[in-house]
This record gives sequence, C-alpha cells and structure tokens, in this order.
Amino acid sequence: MLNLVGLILLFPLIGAAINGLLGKRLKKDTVGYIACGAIGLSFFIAILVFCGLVLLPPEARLFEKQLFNWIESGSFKAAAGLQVDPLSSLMILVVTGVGFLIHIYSIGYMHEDKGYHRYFCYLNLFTFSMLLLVLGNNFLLMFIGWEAVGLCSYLLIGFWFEKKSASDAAKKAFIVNRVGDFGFALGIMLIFLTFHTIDFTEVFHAASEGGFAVGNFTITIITLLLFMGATGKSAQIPLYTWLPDAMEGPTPVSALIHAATMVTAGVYMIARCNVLYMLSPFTMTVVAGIGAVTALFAASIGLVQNDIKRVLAYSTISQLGYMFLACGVGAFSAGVFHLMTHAFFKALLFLGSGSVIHALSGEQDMRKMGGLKQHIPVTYKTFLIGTVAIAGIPPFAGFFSKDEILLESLVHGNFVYWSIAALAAFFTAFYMFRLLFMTFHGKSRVDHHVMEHLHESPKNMTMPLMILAGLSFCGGFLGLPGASAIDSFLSPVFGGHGHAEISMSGAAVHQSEGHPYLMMVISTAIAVAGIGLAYQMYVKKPELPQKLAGQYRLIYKILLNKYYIDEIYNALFVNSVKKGSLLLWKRVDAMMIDGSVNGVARLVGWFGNILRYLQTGYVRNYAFYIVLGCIFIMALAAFGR
Amino acid sequence: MINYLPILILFIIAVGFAVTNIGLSAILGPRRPTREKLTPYECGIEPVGTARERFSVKFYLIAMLFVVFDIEVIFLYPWAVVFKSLKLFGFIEMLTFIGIMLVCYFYIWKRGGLEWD
Amino acid sequence: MINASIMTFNILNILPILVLAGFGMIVLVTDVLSSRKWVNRNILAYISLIGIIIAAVLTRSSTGTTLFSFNESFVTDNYSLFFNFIFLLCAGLTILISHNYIKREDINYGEYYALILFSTIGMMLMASGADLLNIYIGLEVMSISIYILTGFKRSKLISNEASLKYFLLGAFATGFLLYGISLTYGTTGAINLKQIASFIAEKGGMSDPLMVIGMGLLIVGLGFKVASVPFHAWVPDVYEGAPTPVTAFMSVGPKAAGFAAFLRIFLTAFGSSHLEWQKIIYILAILTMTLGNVSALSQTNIKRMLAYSSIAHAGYLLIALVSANDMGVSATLFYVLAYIFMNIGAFAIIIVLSRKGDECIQINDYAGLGFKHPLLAIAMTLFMLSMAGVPPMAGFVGKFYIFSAAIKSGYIGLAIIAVINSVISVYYYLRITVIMYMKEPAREFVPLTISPLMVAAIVISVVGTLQLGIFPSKVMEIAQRSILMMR
Amino acid sequence: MITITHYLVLSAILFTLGVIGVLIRRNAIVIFMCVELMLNAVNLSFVAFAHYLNSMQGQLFVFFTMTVAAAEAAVGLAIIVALFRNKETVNIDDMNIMKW
Repeated sequence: MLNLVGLILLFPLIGAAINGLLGKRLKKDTVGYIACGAIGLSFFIAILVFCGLVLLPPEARLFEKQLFNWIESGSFKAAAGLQVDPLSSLMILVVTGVGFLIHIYSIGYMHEDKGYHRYFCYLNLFTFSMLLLVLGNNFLLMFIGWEAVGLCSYLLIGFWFEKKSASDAAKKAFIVNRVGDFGFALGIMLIFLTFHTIDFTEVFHAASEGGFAVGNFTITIITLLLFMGATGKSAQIPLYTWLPDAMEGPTPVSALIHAATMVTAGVYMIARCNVLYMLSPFTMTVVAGIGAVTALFAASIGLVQNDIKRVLAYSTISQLGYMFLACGVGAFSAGVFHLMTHAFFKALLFLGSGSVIHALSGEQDMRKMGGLKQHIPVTYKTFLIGTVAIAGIPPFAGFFSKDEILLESLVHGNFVYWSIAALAAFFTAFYMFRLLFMTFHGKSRVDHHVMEHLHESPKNMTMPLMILAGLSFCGGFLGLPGASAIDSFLSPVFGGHGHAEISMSGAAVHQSEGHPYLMMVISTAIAVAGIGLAYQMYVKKPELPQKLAGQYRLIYKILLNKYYIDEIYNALFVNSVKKGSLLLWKRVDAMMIDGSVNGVARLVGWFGNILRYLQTGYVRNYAFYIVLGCIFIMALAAFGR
Repeated sequence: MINYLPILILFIIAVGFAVTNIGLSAILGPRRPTREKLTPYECGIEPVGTARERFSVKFYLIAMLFVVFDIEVIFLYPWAVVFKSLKLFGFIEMLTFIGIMLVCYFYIWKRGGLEWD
Repeated sequence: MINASIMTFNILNILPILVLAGFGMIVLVTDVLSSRKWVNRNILAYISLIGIIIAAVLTRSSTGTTLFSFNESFVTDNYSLFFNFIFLLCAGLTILISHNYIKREDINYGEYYALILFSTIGMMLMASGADLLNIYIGLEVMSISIYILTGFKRSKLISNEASLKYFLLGAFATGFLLYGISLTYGTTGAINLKQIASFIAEKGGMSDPLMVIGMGLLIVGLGFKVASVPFHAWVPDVYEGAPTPVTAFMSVGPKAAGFAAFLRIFLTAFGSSHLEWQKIIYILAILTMTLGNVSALSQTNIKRMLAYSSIAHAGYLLIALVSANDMGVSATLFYVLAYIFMNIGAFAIIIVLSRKGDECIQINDYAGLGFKHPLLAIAMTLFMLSMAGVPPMAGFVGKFYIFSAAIKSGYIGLAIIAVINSVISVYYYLRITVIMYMKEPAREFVPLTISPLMVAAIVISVVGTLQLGIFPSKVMEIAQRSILMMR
Repeated sequence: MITITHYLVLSAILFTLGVIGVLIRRNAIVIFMCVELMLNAVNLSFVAFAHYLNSMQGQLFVFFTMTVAAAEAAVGLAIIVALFRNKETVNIDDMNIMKW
C-alpha cells in the first residue's frame, strides 16, 4: 500500500492540469467535480498509505520511495524520492482531508466567480505543492514544494487582482516570503557543505552520529537560517506582516492556505529537523522565545480588530506562535498535535466566517453584524464549536493540544514561557468570544438591504462545516494526556535519538504525575475567565468596550493599529530610501516601472536606472568602455599579484 | 613587478606618441586657408560643380566584390610556392577552393551583383 | 612540415562542418534559381533543416573519440561534439522560429538561412579549434555572418543601426583579441594550445610579462563575444535592433561558442597558471551578473530585458570558468543547453505575439495574455521561471551545478553573490508572469497564426526545459563524459 | 641594429593610434579604417615574431587576418551603405535610436 504514495501527488497535479488547460471550455460543475475528485482520490490513497504505515511495527515505520535520480554530480546526489513516516503521513492526512472539505466548500462559495476554473486550478496546484513539501525526502524537494506553495499562495491572494489591495497584498506576501526563503536556501547550502548530502535520513543520521557537540556553531547557524525560512512562511515575528493582508484572497483560500496548511509548513520543517534543533540549545531558545512573543503579540492585536477575517488571521499567527513555542522547548509532538487540531478548528472558523460573509453579501466588518444566530443556525452552531475548541474548553480539540503546550512550556521551559502562553490563551478566549458575540449575538446591526438577502449557505458549504465541527470536537482525544496516541505514533520521528532531553511529553507527564491535572484546571480556568470577560463586555454591557477604549485610548490605538509595525517597516525600509534621495527621486520616478514599488526592490531598481545612463547609445562610449576594461584587466594582470 | 616596467614605459610611449602627434598637429599646424587652398584641386583647373557629388552606390558594390575576390588570391601564392611538394593532393585542394569561388561567382552573377543597371 | 600536414589530413573529422557548408551553398544557389517556376523559396528552410539534421547525425556518430587532425589544429572530442550539438540545436530552433517571421517581414531571402548555417560553421570551428588560428577563423566566420543577420531588415533604420554598432565594436574587439593572440604566439612560440601549455609548464608559469598582457587581451576579445561587463555595452542595443529570431540566435549561439573557446583556451593553454586569470574573471563575473540583473529590473522593452538577462547569464557562466574544475566545465555544457531551450522558447513566444510592423515588445503588451492565450502564457511562464532558476526547471539545475562547482573550488563568496543575484533576477522574470496573469489586457489581441514549425519549436523548448529540470542526470552524465577527454 | 623590440614598439604605437582613432573619430568609415589600422599593427607584430622565432605560423596567421579583414571590409561597407540609404549620414553620433 505504501507504494501508492506517488499517486497522492499525481491526482492533484492532473486535476490542476485539466482545469488549467481545458477549464475554460468545461462546464462549471465539471471543473468542480474534477478538482474535488482529484483531492478526494488523493485523500483516499493517503488513508491507505496511513493504514499501511500503521500496520508496520513502530520502529520500521519509515518508507522511502525513490522516484529517480534527480541531480547527480560528483559526490553530490539528490534523488527525487518520497518519504512516508509517522510525521509526513499525519501531514498528508491533514492536507488532503482538510483540503478535500475546503474544495467542496469552494464549489458553493466560488460559484458566481468568473475565474472559477482558474481558482480550482490554483487550488489543486497548491495541494500538489504542499504534498510535495511534506512528502519530499530531501531538503531540495522540500524547498521546491516550499517555493511552489509560496507561488500558489501568491496567485491565490491576488486572485481578485482587479482590486488593488489584493494585488498589493499578494506582492507583499511574496516579497516578505522571499526574505525568509533566502535564509532557507542558505541553510540548505550550509547543510550540504557540512554533511555533503541533503537527504533527510542521511543528514539526520550524520548529525546524531557524527560527533557534533551540542551547541555546535555550524549547526546553530544552519538551524537559525532554517528558522528564518520558517518565520517567513509561518508568519512569525518579524516577518508576519503579510498574513493579515493575505486575507484579501477568497475565504476558502484563507482557510486552506493561510490557516490549515501552508503556514504550518514552518512548524513541519522544524519538527522534521528536530535532530538538528536538539543540537543547538541557542536556536531552541530563539524559536521558543519568538514563538511565545508572537503568540502574545498577535493575540493582543486580535483583541480590538473589527474585520472578522483579520481577527482570525491574528489568531492564526498567535496559534502558530504556540506551535513554535512547543518546538522550541523540545515538545515537537505537542507542536504537531496542535498543528493538527488547529487545522481542524481554524479551517472551521474560516469557513464559518466565509459562510457569514456569504450570507451578508460580502460584509466583513463585525460592527455591521450581530444577532445572526437565528438566521444562519448551522453556521452558528458549528462556529460555536470551533470557538470553544480554540478557546480551550475541555473536551474540545483545542483544549488538549494547547494544554499540552502550556504544560511542556512549564516543564521543559520556564515560568516566563508559561505565563506568556497563559496570558495569550486568556486573550485568545476573549477575542474569539468577542467575535462570536459581536457576530451572532446581541442586536442586529446589519444593513437593511443586506438583511433581505440574508440566507443560510447551501448544503455543499454547510456539510464541510459540520464535518470539521465533528473533528474539532473529537480530534483532541488522539492526544489525551498520559495516553496520547499522537505522542506514541510520532515517537519514532522525535524520540530514539539517544538524547536524554528529548524524553518526550509522554514521559514528562509520567514524571510529574500530579502536575497535569492541576494544569488542566488552571488552563480551563483561564479560558473560562476570558470567555466570561467577553460575555460581560459584549453581551451584558455592550457600552463597556467603548468606555474602555476611551479610557485607555493610547493602548487601544496602538492595538488597533497593530503596534504600527507596518508603518515602522515602511518608515525603515521604504521611506528612508525615499527621503534620502527625494530630489533624484522625482526625476527617476517617472521612469520607474510600476512594479517595483517595494522597499528593497525599489532600491535595486533605482540602481538599475542609474546604470541605464551608462547605456548612452553611442558607439564611441561603448568602445571607450572596452578600452577602460582592457586597461583594468591589464592593471589587474600585471600589478595585481 | 619590475618586469612590467618596460611594458608600462612602452605603454606610456605608445599613448604619448599618439597623443603628442595628434595634439601637435592640431596646435602647431599653420592654418592659413586661402580660397585656392580650399578648392578640391590646387592644380589650377577650376572645379566644376561640387566634389561632394553623389555617385552611384553600385561603385561600392563593385568595390566590395573586388576586395573579396582580390583577397582570395592571397591563398594562391603560398600554394604556388610549394605546389610541387604538395603534388596531386594540393592540386585537388586548390581545385576545391576555386570551385567554391565559382559557386560564389555564380551566386553573385545570378543575384545581379554584376549588372550595372 | 608540409608533408606532416598531409599525413594528418582527415576529412572525416570535419564532415559535419563540410555538410553544413555544402548545404549553405545549396541554399544560396537554390535561392538565386528560385525565380524559376520549379523552385519554391519556402523549401529553403527545409533544406537547411535537413542539412542541420545530417550534420547532427554525423556529429553523434563520432562521439567517444579524441582525434586530432590538420596538423593538430583541429580536435574532435566529446567536448567539441557536445558543443557542436548545441550549436546545431540552436540553429535548428532558430530556423523553426524564423520561417514565418521573415516571410511576414518581407525579408525572405535565401541568404538568411545560408548565413545561419555559415555562422554555425564558425561556432563549430571555435569549439573544435585546437589552435588559436582555428578559433580566430571560427570566431570571424561566426561574427561576420551575424553582423549581416543583424542588419537583415535593410529598410529598417533600427536594424541598420544595430548592425553597424555590432560591426564596429565587434571589429574593434577583434583587434584586441588578435593582439592577444600575437603576443601569446610571440612569447610562447606556438599557436597550438597544447604547445602553449607545455611551454608554460616548462617555464614554470607565466614568467614573461608580455605573455600575461597577451592573456589579458584574449580575455578582452572573448569577453566581448560572451558579453561580459564591461564589454557588454553593445548587447542591449544590438538585441533590440536585430530581427527577433536573429536576436534569439545570437543570444545563445555566439555566447555558447564564446564560452567553448574561452574554456578551451584558458583551461588547456593557460590551465597550469590559472591563478593568473582566475582573479580577473572573478571580478568580471561579479560585475557581469550584478550589472546584468540590476539593469534588467528597469527595462520596459522585453527584448532589452532579455538582453540584460543574457548578460547576467553570461555572468553565471563565468563563475563556471572561474572555478576551473571538471565540474565547472560540465556545468557550463549543461547550462548552455538549458539556456538554449528557455531563451529561444521565450523569443519564440515574442515572435508569435508580434505582427508585421508591430513588434509588440513592450512588457505591458503582455498584460492579460494569461486569459487570452493560456497555452502561450503557460509556456512563457515556464521559460521565465526557468531563467529565474526556480526548480524544477532546467535553469535551476544548471545554476545549481554552476554554484556547486564554484563552492567545490572554494569560491563560496562568489556563490553567495550569485545566489543573491538570482534572487534579484526572480523579480523581473516574474514581473512578466504577473503582468500576463494579473493585469487587464491593455490592447486587443488579434487572432494569432502559428505555423506548425513554430509550434514544433515551442514544444521542443518546453519539453527541453522540463526534461532538463526534472531528469537532468542523463544529460549531465554526457556532459561529464565530455570533459574527460579535454586534457 | 633593428631588434624585435623596435618592431613591437612600432606595432604598439600603431595599435594605440588605431584605438584612439576609434574613440575620437565620428565618421563610421574612418572608424572602420582605424580598426583596420589596429589589425595591421597586429599583422606587423605577427610578422616580426615569425621572423624572430623563425616559425611560419605567424605569417600564416597574417594571411588569414588579411582575408578576414577584407571580408569584414566588404560587410562593413555594405552595412554602412545600407544605413546611409535610410539615414543619409555616416556620422555615428547621429546613431542612437536605441539606448537605455
């Protein structure tokens, strides 16, 4: 059964090809069936592969399928191969499963769009790329997938490119990600230089057996560079700014790419490279620190946002921060567990918000919602489940995974991590219920015209919601504290390297028997407190938020403006360049191509324009360059040694 | 390094010589133009019309063809010098060469390169 | 001495060249006879293609051997054969994309095809030359043919001007090259590359300053042909002015030939004293890449943009030369092959979209192409991504080989600069893709007429780009075998 | 006694004159003549070297250089004529439609 793994990749690719090439001539229904069928088949095969893996004894659960020798030169070999192990099999299930539901949802959501086939082509292509990223058995294939998902995300954010904000957001996402990718690429190069191979198995084997001391400098640099890539893709400080803007894309895209799958690629990558990360305590501290700070930072911004999708976007950043915190303290399986449950409930929340937006004919501002409970009951119920899950109320999925992370951050980290994470959890409960109350409860603030068209979404949109709600409810039982199926399933990937510190969470729970139950109570209390506060402020006394905002004007403004980070970045990278050359700028600006509007690119483009003036068009000048070059070479040859 | 001193000197001499001469002729050269001097011919015959007369571009064409065919003769000389020792091989070789020239000639002829009007 | 030359006379070794020359003359003669009823001008393209295919088959048949002929002035080894194959491929693709274009632009003369064949001969001579004389003659045969091809649209001022610029600067640079050859000859007493190498080895390095100067002048001359900064200034102007298929041809063919000669001369003749020239090429490589990429950013004309991009690609190839190891040589072979597919492919798309009297070469003319002609847009995207070095296209693998060759020789700094450069390049290549997919069409697209030959060219390019990107190991193996025979 | 050095110096001077001519002249034909001067300067050095080294290869090279120069002259003249027909000038300073 494991041999079928290639098919998982093949189906989405075929789907993308058919829809991309012939989509225009096909009927809308056919396009939808092809796209969903492709992912559905892929999901089916993924289940088969997963079963095949489970049937093997735990220590043999590593299957590599060599496709062909991709690049071979001298000592360097890169075979294109797929790797199925507990980690990647879990990931493909999440990607194809959640992806399948979102494809079905999209049929309803995108039905009126004129770019229907284009949309499904991109979506299938994205699924293919994401699967490639997950299944690749070496860094290069992973990098290809990494770049390809970036490209698809770019295409999908800018899907409604007629809107300037959409194409700007797409550009921003692309450029910010480039910064991270640059680090990732350098990291891969350094890995090749250090280990002379880029194959996962060989690299990790060499790293654990090769006598690298803990804290080895090279490994630290490698892991930091890889983490730089992860901060770009997974929207962590300082490269997170693109994700909120990415909400310009269609909502199912936000659900699939910017919540459930692509943004978790960074977490996946770090989990995959856990051997390397364990060798570098410094990097681990950086990862945990940035994760914790991002979790709190994004959650605090989420407190006051009014756009329903932006709240969810900041919530995503914050939850990703949790995952990095877990990885940073060595609790990789807790991170992956949270990745999985997060995929369920965040996809649910995004799709639910999409359903709300759909019902309100495109309205996204929560101040213009309210009282929708009766009008769209299915959406409300499922959304409620998702909200409870993310807030961390037992026995919903989010509770178990978040609780595990909180516990690990205390056991393997320190009290600071724990308190930051706990505060962020409080914020999370608060802003999520704020969202719920503002949208579904209270008095309706909906526009009259919109009110007339208010309707529950069609079956093909509510079905995925219900299934995801089910998963959000019961997904957590896979990771019951003390008897975690996830932990034991993933342990071949994360354990068994002979490092004492990596005694994984399962063991940690056993060590501190009394702890977990107390912790569970505390974290539930935190969540309940957040919910209670939200209830107080938005249901009981709706005038309170206004008053508070008035009282703490400064804080409110800072939060509302997202700590002015976008402005600061603009001032640092864009404006300093602009102001420094204001005089020259006016002349140059007319000739600038409209594409290079962004900071660094603009700077380079500016040089390009200067260089253009060298190209005078006169033969005589060109000949003069040749002579100059000749003299330069002579000088270098004669006197340069 | 010291090896390069002569080269540097040579370089300076070469540039210096060229620049000096061009400069000198520009500075020192007496410029006393008279009407006679500015006429195209100073031999006493009054010029008829302007010397910058357009002449047919066909002259250029002929000149080009001449230059190309003329220069091919250059290869006949060395061949003629060692003709005896090259024997039959050299003869065939040269026949091939001439043959190619004939193809070119045929091409030019048929293209109309040799027609005056 | 003369007898010796007869002894080593071996006509079989130059058979592909002779075939091409023969077909070139057949094309010329057929063309002048085409005023008659029984000859149709349209067959000229097919005649030339047949000639190229025959030459390619002959080239293929002699692989695996190393033969010196004509008094050791001509060498047939895997290296030259690989390059010959590249030139033939390039010429063949060019003819495929030219056929309709020259008919449409009213420049359908037989000389066009003949000149392409003749310049291919020049390139093949350059790659197979084992002495400086052969390389020089090859270079001139190639260049002179291309001077004419550049100015082939006689009635268009832009074409005339490009041709004159190219001609004057080309002749000027040839002067430097020739002086370099002369000094090398004078100081080593030989024009044969192997003899030069053994002379230098005997002396234990480049003791004579004149020899170093000669080598420097050779770099100038060859640097002009491969469009290395600061000898690159002609490239944008000439590329813009030349007829588009000719631009496609000269952006790959002469460049490949230049590198063939560059590598052969510097690794064979000056191989033992590589420290002398590596530092020069090192600086040239950095300048070339950076200037090419940075200048390309601000171009609005796609032909000029591709011209700067071709300068940047020359920079990458110079890295392979700097690394001066076997891997660098095989990487060059691979990269040039990949470059042919992606570059000629891109130019093919430009030609398809252009119309008589309207070249359609502003980048904004491509707005909305993605919706109107999705297949063309996909092909163009593919070529752009490949040139940007995005996996899994051919360009990525080529860059990868080159950069790892540099790292292998210890030039890690150079590799990093190259990586930064290719990141910059992504920006302008992707801009075209973005404009194709994310902008409303600025103009009407008239229905396109694509000839079967053009379709063949685009399909070959697409397949080549993907094939080399996804399954590169086969070709790389051949490339690696092509260098073993060199020394 | 005239040594090889004398020839080399002469050839270097001629070459430099050619280069400077290319740089400062405006008439395309004159520029091309300057290029020819450069080539002939090189020819001189070739012949001198050939004599000095007592080897034929230098002279061989000169033969080919001359042929190539003639071919270049023909092509160059043709290009200049074609340009003159369209533009009525051979002044290279007038030729910059393409720049930047």
